[in-house]
Amino acid sequence: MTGRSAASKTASKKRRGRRAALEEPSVDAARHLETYRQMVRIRVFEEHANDLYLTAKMPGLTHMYAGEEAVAVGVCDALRRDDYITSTHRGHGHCIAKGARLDLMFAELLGKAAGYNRGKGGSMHIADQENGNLGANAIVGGSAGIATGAALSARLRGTDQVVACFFGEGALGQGLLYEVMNMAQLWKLPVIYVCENNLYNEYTHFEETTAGTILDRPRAFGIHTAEVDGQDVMAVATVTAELVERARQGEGPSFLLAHTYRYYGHHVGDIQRDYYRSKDEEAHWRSERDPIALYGAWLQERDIATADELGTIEAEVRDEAEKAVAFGLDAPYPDEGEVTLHVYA
Amino acid sequence: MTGRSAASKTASKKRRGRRAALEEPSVDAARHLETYRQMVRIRVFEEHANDLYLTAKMPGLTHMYAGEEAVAVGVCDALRRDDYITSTHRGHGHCIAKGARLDLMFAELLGKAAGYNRGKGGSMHIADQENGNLGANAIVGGSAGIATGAALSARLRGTDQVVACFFGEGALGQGLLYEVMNMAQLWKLPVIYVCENNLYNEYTHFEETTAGTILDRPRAFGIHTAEVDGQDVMAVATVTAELVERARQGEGPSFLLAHTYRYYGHHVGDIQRDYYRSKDEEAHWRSERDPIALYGAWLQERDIATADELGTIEAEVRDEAEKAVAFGLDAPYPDEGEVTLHVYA
Amino acid sequence: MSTPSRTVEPRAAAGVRTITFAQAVNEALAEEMRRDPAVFILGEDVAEAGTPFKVLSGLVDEFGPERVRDTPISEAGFAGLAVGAAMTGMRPVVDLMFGDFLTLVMDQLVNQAAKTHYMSGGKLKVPMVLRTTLGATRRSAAQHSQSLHAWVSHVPGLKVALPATPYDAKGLMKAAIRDDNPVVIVEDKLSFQDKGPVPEGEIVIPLGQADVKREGTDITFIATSSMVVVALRAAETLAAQGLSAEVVDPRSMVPLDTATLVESAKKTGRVVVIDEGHQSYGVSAELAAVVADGAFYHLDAPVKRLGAMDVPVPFSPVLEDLTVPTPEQLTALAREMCGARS
Amino acid sequence: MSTPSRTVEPRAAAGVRTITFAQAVNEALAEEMRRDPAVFILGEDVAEAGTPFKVLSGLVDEFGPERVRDTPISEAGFAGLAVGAAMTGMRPVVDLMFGDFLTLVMDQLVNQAAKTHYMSGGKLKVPMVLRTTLGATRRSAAQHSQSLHAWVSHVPGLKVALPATPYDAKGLMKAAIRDDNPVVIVEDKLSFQDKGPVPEGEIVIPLGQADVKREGTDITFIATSSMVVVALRAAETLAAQGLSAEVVDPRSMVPLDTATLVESAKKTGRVVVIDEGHQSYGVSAELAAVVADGAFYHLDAPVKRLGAMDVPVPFSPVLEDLTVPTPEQLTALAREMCGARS
Ligand SMILES: Cc1ncc(C[n+]2csc(CCOP(=O)(O)OP(=O)(O)O)c2C)c(N)n1
Ligand SMILES: Cc1ncc(C[n+]2csc(CCOP(=O)(O)OP(=O)(O)O)c2C)c(N)n1
Ligand SMILES: [Mg+2]
Ligand SMILES: [Mg+2]
Repeated sequence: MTGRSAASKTASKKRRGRRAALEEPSVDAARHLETYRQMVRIRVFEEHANDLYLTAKMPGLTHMYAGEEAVAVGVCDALRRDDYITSTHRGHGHCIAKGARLDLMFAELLGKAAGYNRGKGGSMHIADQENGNLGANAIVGGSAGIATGAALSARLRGTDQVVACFFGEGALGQGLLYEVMNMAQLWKLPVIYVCENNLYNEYTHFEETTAGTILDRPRAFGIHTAEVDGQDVMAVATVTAELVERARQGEGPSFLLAHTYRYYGHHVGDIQRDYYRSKDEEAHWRSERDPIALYGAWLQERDIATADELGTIEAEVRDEAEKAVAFGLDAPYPDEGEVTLHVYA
Repeated sequence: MTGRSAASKTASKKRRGRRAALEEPSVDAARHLETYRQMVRIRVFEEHANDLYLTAKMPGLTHMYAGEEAVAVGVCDALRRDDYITSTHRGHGHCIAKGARLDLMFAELLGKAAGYNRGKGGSMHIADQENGNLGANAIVGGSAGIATGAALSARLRGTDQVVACFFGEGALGQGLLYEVMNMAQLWKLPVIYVCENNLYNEYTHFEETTAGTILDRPRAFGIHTAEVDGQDVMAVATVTAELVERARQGEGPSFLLAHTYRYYGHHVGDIQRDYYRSKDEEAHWRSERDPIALYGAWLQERDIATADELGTIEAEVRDEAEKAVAFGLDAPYPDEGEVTLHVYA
Repeated sequence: MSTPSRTVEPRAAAGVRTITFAQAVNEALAEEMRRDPAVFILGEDVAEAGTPFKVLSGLVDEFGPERVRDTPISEAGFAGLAVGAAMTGMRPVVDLMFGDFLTLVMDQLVNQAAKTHYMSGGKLKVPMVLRTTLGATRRSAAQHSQSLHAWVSHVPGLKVALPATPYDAKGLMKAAIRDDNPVVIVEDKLSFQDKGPVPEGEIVIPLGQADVKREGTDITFIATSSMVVVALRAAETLAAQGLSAEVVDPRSMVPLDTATLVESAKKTGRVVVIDEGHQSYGVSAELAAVVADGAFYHLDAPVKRLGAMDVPVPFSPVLEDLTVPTPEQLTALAREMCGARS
Repeated sequence: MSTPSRTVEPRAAAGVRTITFAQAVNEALAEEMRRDPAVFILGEDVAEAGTPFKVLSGLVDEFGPERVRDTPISEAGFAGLAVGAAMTGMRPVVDLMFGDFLTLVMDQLVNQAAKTHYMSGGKLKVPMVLRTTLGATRRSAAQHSQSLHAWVSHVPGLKVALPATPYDAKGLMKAAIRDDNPVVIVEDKLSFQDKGPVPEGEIVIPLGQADVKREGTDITFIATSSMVVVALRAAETLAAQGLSAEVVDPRSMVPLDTATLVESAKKTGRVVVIDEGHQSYGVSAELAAVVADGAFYHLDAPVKRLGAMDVPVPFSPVLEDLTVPTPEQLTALAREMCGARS
């Protein structure tokens, strides 16, 4: 049903073709390393988030993006800062990829006033307006309307902004998605629906919840589609760049299906999970399909970076993340008076 | 976008093939005349309903099915009495086709206690449980879940009942439809989604509200589809019989797209309508595509009935309808005490 | 039993025209769309058709189909689009044909629009208006007759206005469009052809200001939307019988002008709350509770409520008319509360 | 400020086990599914996963995946399926993971399930149960913490039950499944691990019977769901201070046992209604209005309400805990109402 390997091959071919054509290798190299760093930042962020939960320092629970880094980073690589994204309950990766600071994110996850949402949103509602992140959403599929409306707004305001709407394959169960895809195509709105198929809706394999073929759904509305190996960040970036270009040119919406995998449980507390997915499957993805390892190897193969350079990036990120956690832990909670603030603008 | 004429040709060919194979011409003739009568009953019913409205005898407003008779009658021709249908705001045709009595229907439209729903439902909620009509619905697309649930119920109860879910093409805008089509296909439920494309969502042409190609929508869920000339009652009956057979055999849901037209306005009060559809278009459908005239001619061509016989049927129906109207007008209103009855079972 | 005619007594004055409720709404929208290019309308058949109620007729001619935008029959979808558009610089006005369809947009309205400002710690805002209807006795049966404003009134982050006159319809709509929050405006679908005095020029009625529609001393009627005219009629009847009823229209459920309601209750000592939502768990409960608490030591009788009956709205006219409070019922109740015998 | 522990005082007796709220619900479902083959469950991750709250664990092993049916993430869709299944001979129990998702099923629940029996003139019925949750202080933020039972309580044709103890959870669930109407059962998601006494064997608690959870003479606490334990704790504290509080749990909002509430109010003369829904336009308004009316001539103080604050539920623990009524707040309010000075 997934056609993953075929898609992956096509995407890889395209990617090589396009990247080879880039003109300034030094600029290109810096950008590659930045892309690498962004993926590592997400990975390390999630390690800390998991740790904070397991040591009972973080309130509530949270959904880890580790394993899916190439999707968020690849997509956001193709966006401008003033483009918008909407995100999901599994939203840390999108937030970081779109340009957020780790310290303000940890502060948010810890419910502190310094957080992106002053501690009022938490993991499932983190938003970063300055970088165009309209927010994570705890309603599955809940941001499909918002993303499409932001695209309508871009058109009405006469800008060439584009919107990327992230959602998991579970959101294909929500009728809202079909309602808004129809309008997006009717009105040729600049929105890219990014379906992150990590194989599971919570504790159920998506094949048990998804009839037919995923890409036939957007196609039924006449929406342009693409499929990509979500573990290959360059492939994601390349195909997204094409979709963004179409959208900016007024050619309308598109739907990108990215095949990916989450390393952790559905949420941090989902630890006994063999009843719905095997340890072998997890091990396979981690060892053979890790987006950071794959990209790191690719960068080394082409002499864009050495192992040492990549190690330095990771060390820098670990340092950044540790400071960010410390910042979050030390930051004060909001004043009690904040509870009644911001109900109304 | 519609591909109507192609579909019509294919359906006609199939129909001739199948009908020719029927063994007992006398039984067959009787059935044909019954089918004809049902269409005439709908047409005449609607004439009276319109009249009752225009003479201010009928409360509220109502949506006329005239012009679309072949869809309801063709579909219900292929159903058993214990099969279910769900219907729409434009539901008189479905109700009659599934076996309802005109007198109890008029009583309902007039808000009388003798009506199918004791006057509590009216035109938009008319239901006839004994004949398997689970009810008209004033929420566009609102019965898609009910129909699919009735199909699930049939399977859980171990019967071979089938459900036909009628809706207008406007209901393609409702996300619910996609949610339930997905489940119907996943669970191979015996439900037939009957999309009556009469070209208009209220006062807007469906092409302004419908991106892509209609049949690609069910197909995206892997649902079997068929397309038919909704003015050709035999074509509708024949193709529906195939879909019903599939459903009874456990082969799952299907989607039938029927191309049709409503003769009156969106509702009885929609009289000035040239701003959204031309008088020429209306005239064309009435004169060239009338399902009753087409079927009448077909019956005469093949010597199944004479013009006189058809005239007699119409006269009988007119008589039945007049008595039914009189019954409805004479019938008493419900007692005031009924207002608090049936809130709870 | 017959439906009361719906024309509110005009309070005519110089420079004041008499226009319909529908015209007042139409004017408010047109003026705001002229003033602010961010304002646009979306919904089903809002453009050429001007909605089935014809309230928006003509707007598409002036503002074009991009700003008066016909949508597919996708209430959740276009409500969601409005939220996203509002978050990014626009001021959408969503037209939701029947209040009964609130059922379809609750997630976008409640989980998205209402909470975004708060959840984002004040960073994002959602300046949108959702216009919809309430009211029975139109013979539209159970799925096209509900008055569901209690639901949205219960949701922090939403504001909720219920105009009862053309004047209020215009002034509240203009305030709602300028408000930086999601505002739900619920209009009585039977009032669109009612006429009332509306001055030329700018009218903006701040949300949260009750209006004393008639002064009185013996009893207070707190009436919303379609029930304001019922209360005024009852007050007239009572006046002829020597009883002086005050009619207070809160005009918005959120914010609620508690002070004006309690003040009137303290003055008269007797209160009936009249609202067309189902009585149980309706807004009449909140209004009654607020007044019974705030004016406790001044009340001569328990606060009474008249809401719609707790039954789905029946189609049959003889039944439907029983479900909505009437001036006759209110008059009788008021007389009983004031100790007058009939 | 900390969340009160949620274990209701056990009233132990012979043949009575102490089980969790989750076990009580699970038992009720298992017993009814054994008794009646028409009963089946559908919802997200109800089968192997037994729901994220693990309340349904094990049921799929006994009844199989046809009767404990995992669905796609399509709340409106599967609620709709339940309506159709219920109309045609089945008795579905819909599992709606979070009460916040009521937003997604309102049309199927309100326009379809609730009205079908009435609209059909009594011909069709919809015997279905919708189980969902309420309650904040779980650090789940604004879209997973709401207590929206006021909405469904406002809808004629629906019954609404709010069990507060394992005993009530079992008995109300069994009654709901046997009821021929659509019944919404809202469970406090923080109570699933709370323990309480539940006798072996059949328990069916008729909907519409309030339960006096503690007798008292000075003041009445009318408390729902999660707030019952808050009221009981406050009553204990007050008892130590010489004030006797009665705790009445209506157990179902619809039908409402008005008589028991009013009787208690008449006896004590002072009433506080405590509920975890937002206070404004919440069920606390209806309960307060009913009591203020019914016991008017017996009240020594205005009926007071303690609901959740009228704010979206904030994530930060320090803020979230402020939004829900606590035993301390209730104790202070009760002392003030009884004229005791602290
Ligand atoms: C409307 C809605 N239904 C159910 C849930 C509970 N829930 C949270 S995440 C989730 C699974 C989502 O799966 P998917 O969309 O594939 O995203 P993933 O978690 O795999 O990233 C569910 C069912 C929810 N948050 N919102
Ligand atoms: C959910 C919902 N939205 C809007 C309406 C108002 N409405 C009634 S009929 C109709 C048009 C339906 O078009 P279609 O489905 O094609 O059916 P037709 O009237 O053509 O038979 C609309 C918009 C409604 N009843 N329900
Ligand atoms: Mg997934
Ligand atoms: Mg149509």
